[in-house]
Amino acid sequence: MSDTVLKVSDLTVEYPMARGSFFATRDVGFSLQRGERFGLVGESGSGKSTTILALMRMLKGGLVSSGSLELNGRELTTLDDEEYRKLRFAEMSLVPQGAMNSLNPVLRVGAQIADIYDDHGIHHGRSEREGIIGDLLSRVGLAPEVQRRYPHELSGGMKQRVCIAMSIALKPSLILADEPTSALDVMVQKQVLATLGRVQRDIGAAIILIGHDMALMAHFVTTLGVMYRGELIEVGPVREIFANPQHDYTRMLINSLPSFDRQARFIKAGAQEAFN
Amino acid sequence: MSKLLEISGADVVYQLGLNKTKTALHDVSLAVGGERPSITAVVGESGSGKSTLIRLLLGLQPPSRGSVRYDGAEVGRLGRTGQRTFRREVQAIFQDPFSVYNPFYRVDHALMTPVRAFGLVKSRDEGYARIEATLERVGLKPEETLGKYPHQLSGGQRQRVMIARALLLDPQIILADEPVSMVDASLRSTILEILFGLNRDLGISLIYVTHDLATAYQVADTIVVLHGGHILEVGDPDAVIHHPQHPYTKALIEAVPSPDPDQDWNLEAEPPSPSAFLPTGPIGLYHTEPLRAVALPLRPGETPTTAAAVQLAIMAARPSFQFQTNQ
Amino acid sequence: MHSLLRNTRAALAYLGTNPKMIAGLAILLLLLLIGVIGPLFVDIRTAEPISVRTNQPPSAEHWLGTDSGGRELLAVIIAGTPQTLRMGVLAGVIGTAVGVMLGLFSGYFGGWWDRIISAVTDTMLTIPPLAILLVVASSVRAVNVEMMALIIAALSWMHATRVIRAQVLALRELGYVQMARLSGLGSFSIIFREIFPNVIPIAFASLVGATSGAILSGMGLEVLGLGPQNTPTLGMTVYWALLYAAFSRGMWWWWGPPVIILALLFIALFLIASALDDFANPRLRSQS
Amino acid sequence: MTWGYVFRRLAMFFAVVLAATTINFIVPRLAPGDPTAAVLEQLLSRGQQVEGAQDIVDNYRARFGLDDPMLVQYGRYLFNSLRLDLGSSISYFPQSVTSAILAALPWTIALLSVSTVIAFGLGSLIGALLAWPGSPRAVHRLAPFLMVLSAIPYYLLALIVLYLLAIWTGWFPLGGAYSVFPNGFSLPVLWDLAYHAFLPALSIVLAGLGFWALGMRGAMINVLGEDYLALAEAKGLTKRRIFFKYAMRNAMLPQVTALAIALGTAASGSVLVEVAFNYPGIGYLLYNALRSSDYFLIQGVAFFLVITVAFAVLVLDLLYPLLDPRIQRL
Repeated sequence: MSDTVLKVSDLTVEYPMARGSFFATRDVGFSLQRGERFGLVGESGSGKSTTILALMRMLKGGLVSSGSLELNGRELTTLDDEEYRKLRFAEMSLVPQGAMNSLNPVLRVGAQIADIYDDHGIHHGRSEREGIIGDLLSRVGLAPEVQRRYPHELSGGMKQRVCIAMSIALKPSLILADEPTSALDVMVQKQVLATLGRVQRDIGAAIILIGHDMALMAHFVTTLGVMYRGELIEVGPVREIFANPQHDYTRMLINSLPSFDRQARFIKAGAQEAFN
Repeated sequence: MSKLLEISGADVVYQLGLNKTKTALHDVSLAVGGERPSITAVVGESGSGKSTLIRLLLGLQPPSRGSVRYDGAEVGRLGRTGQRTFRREVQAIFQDPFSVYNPFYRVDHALMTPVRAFGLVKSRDEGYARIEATLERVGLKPEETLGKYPHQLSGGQRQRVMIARALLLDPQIILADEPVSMVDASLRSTILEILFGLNRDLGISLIYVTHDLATAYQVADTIVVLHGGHILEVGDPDAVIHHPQHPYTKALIEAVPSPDPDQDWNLEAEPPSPSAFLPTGPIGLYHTEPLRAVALPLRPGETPTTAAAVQLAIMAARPSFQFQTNQ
Repeated sequence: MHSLLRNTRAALAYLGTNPKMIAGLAILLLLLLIGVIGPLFVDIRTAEPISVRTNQPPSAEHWLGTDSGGRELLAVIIAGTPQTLRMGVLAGVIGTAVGVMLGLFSGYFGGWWDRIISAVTDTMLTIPPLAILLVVASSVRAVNVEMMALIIAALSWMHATRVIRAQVLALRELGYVQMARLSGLGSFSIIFREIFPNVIPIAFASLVGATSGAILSGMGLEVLGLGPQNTPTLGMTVYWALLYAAFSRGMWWWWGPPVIILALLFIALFLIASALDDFANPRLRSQS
Repeated sequence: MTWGYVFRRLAMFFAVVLAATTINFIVPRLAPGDPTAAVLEQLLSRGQQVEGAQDIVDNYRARFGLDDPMLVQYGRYLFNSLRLDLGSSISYFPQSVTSAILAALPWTIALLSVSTVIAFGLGSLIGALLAWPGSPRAVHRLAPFLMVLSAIPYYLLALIVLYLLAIWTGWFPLGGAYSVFPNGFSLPVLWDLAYHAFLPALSIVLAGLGFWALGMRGAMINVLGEDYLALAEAKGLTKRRIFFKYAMRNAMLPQVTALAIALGTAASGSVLVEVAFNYPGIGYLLYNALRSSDYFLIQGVAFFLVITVAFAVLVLDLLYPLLDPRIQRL
């Protein structure tokens, strides 16, 4: 078995419209090695979320019109829906974007995790199940008792940790993280990202992190892909891209990053000398 | 020279249940405007009390203790004309540049309504003349903007129209509540530059409320760090950002990823939870440097300072410049 | 106002292509035409008792037959359909107007007024309308169509109040309402110029619902014998038919036509309300 | 569920009872003339010696104490109503209003509750399936027909059903609730009761189905757009589990709230259905009361209708927090 976990080639997703098709992605191709951290950046509408949804086969209204998706050596595009369902979270899991609303408000956290086991044919005794879910929650830094809570009793950061715990419940070889921290404050964002990185390394999964914040990518991923209007315009090691961006769009993304650089300050004329 | 909007020693307490209360702001003092028109950045995460502060400053929420004064008079006790003047002269720009437009009307409505309601023009034509001039001032072409529905404009354009709306009223003070957080990255600095220009060229004072330390650092004369309804640190941006003194400020700055991949961000060490930085006992703001104050446990016998005093000291240390007069 | 025109045009364009709207309006138009064109062909004075021979089945002479009281049933239908519609629309319009006002004020101002209005609305909603109508109608003997409409309207404002209030509560938090305050508009200007235009579709859907509910309540009173005794409304016709045992006497022509016309009327109003709902709720729109 | 919540619901219940009593008290006084005039006129119009007529008039006078100040009259009326003393019936004399109503009430409650539960459950299921992308085609074919049928109100539907299934085909009885008044329960008795209740229940179910289906469809479409549904799908859960546990479970919450509101209308509707089927419940009692202008009985029926529905709503409201954990439990 080779070390390649995922190989996406020539992925094109189109949304049929009244007048012609809208292409959400065109000929997107990249691959991931075991345990690799891959980042996809781009602004809204660039096709990065579509790529993830296509991988999960959860496009609503869109269809993969060409290309191939190969996960652990198996071609995904030819699988039937039931096979695909079993593969979700078992081989490829998702950490969603809207952590605030991604948990069912009327079910206890534990029950929502338990459903994953139940529907993937894994059965435990009552106390064994409780222990397993408790362990899972401790791995993301939550108390085991959290399984008896309802989502509205948790903070945003805690909810996102629950989602991360779910994503590693079945030890998949690939985790897809769709802007997992975009709704969080910066301190919580760093906590959640650190947790995500730690559990990903623990189970040895590869990860695709989607986002629009280049700075966040810079510190989390090893390989970076830049998407622009449905196309993957640049892929490479993250440091190389930062040092030597090939595309104007990439350069713009890097240059527009806010920084604490003194040069970036707007200073009222005349005030500068007096203050230095 | 502009009028002074001043909060002193204000608490805001919300009644949640019969005997449950929540204090959204604790003993907050701020001063905006006055002799030296300034930009004050209030930095806070969610739950810091930012939105309560905005409501307080706009006179939409009375303080439970302390006072909010405009041009020397208590805002809650302004007479009819005073109230109107306050409404007109203290304007705001909000985060979401879409929901501030009534989808039922063209953007003209958002510009014409305030001008007419405050009786600033005598006729529609005069109103349009004034609107067109103001749109140009914020870098928009009137012919490409007027007559459109809000959804026909880009996010950046919509936010600029909102700035124009505020400007039309000859404001003394503008409260900008996260004005760039929903604008595409490429347009952020344009918007910030316009806001900065209002201060530099027109002498309008601004309060820039944001969660983003970097843009706060870019535009502000003073940074105020708000957390859990307490002001924890206040000072000159260079000092606060590059030499933070309160542990919360430090943790906040460390949590911001640097745009340089080579600079270590230390993702292995999870930062403590923000609630760990909430004060456990009575606190007061104390000067650590002439132009900076930090929240420390209350020292009996020593009078604490206020954020407003630090703000005014920072502005007083600035050389004065000649402002163009507003229209 | 340009924008009002534009929005109205957009609404009409959407509704004009909605099959439910077309079907509903077509049925309603047909029923209206009965009342408008019918009198040209049939003498509606024969809707009065003892004007024709009793108990005649439909024939070339009496198209819909006659009843036991000697009424020409075709004339009864022609005279009665507009009466039923008039009662429903009158009660619906009054009820909705009151309901929309209360909903706007309650939602916008909040505080004590809101608490009182909401409590009354919620309480009234759970009371069986028939119970109150009964007590009132049985005490106020000899009602006419207008009075019935007024009594029913007093019980048909709650739904509008509730939906409009919920909508206003959501709208009030939106930036543009805040902006309007900062733009120097007073509360009444904000309610009527900024908020009201955005609840028009819901108010319309409410109006249709209230009209339908009013006809329903009216029919309820009529079949219990509390309706206008001297007006040949559709509900009263059904009442007379049942009172004189038309069912067991096999006189289907007596009760059949009013029942069918009432059923069509309710279906038409349902289709229209449902189309308006689709328009007011974009999520439903994209589904259908 | 806080004590405040319980208190508010209880207060609402008593507010409804108070309102119903007050209307019963005030409205007859708004009509021209002395309130006893109606009774006397009624007795006279019968043109015959009604047994105990004098008793009735005395009873009326005593109950209202018409010479006392209004406030005293009101207080007495309120007190009497609350201990369910609603006077004596004219048409069923010497039976009291309360005992006449209590004899009829079980029929109505049984008919109404069973058919409302069926309409609610079945309608909600149909509505949920209508919004669900993977539901069978038959549902989408059948549903519009059912919706249109439901637009026809209870009473008209009852007449149509009665004509088609009882008069025309003769499959079901023309009316009534039993062939012989049941003395105890046995299988044939229950069968007879069900046989008679079928058509009235069918009318109520058919008329209510569309309302619940429409409400559920709307709620379901909202739920289907929620993030937690997307995550449920991503987790690899089976369609069945997603449908019942994640979608329908949540979409039911607004339906239960709507049930509380719709009960009043449903009760009114079923009263009329009883009239159509001569079903010996409250509706039928009311019809007789109206035909004999038995004002005490009319008011009593109205009062009981209001109380019963208000009580059902109170129970629903108090049970609701069990369904929605976001409302805190005691």
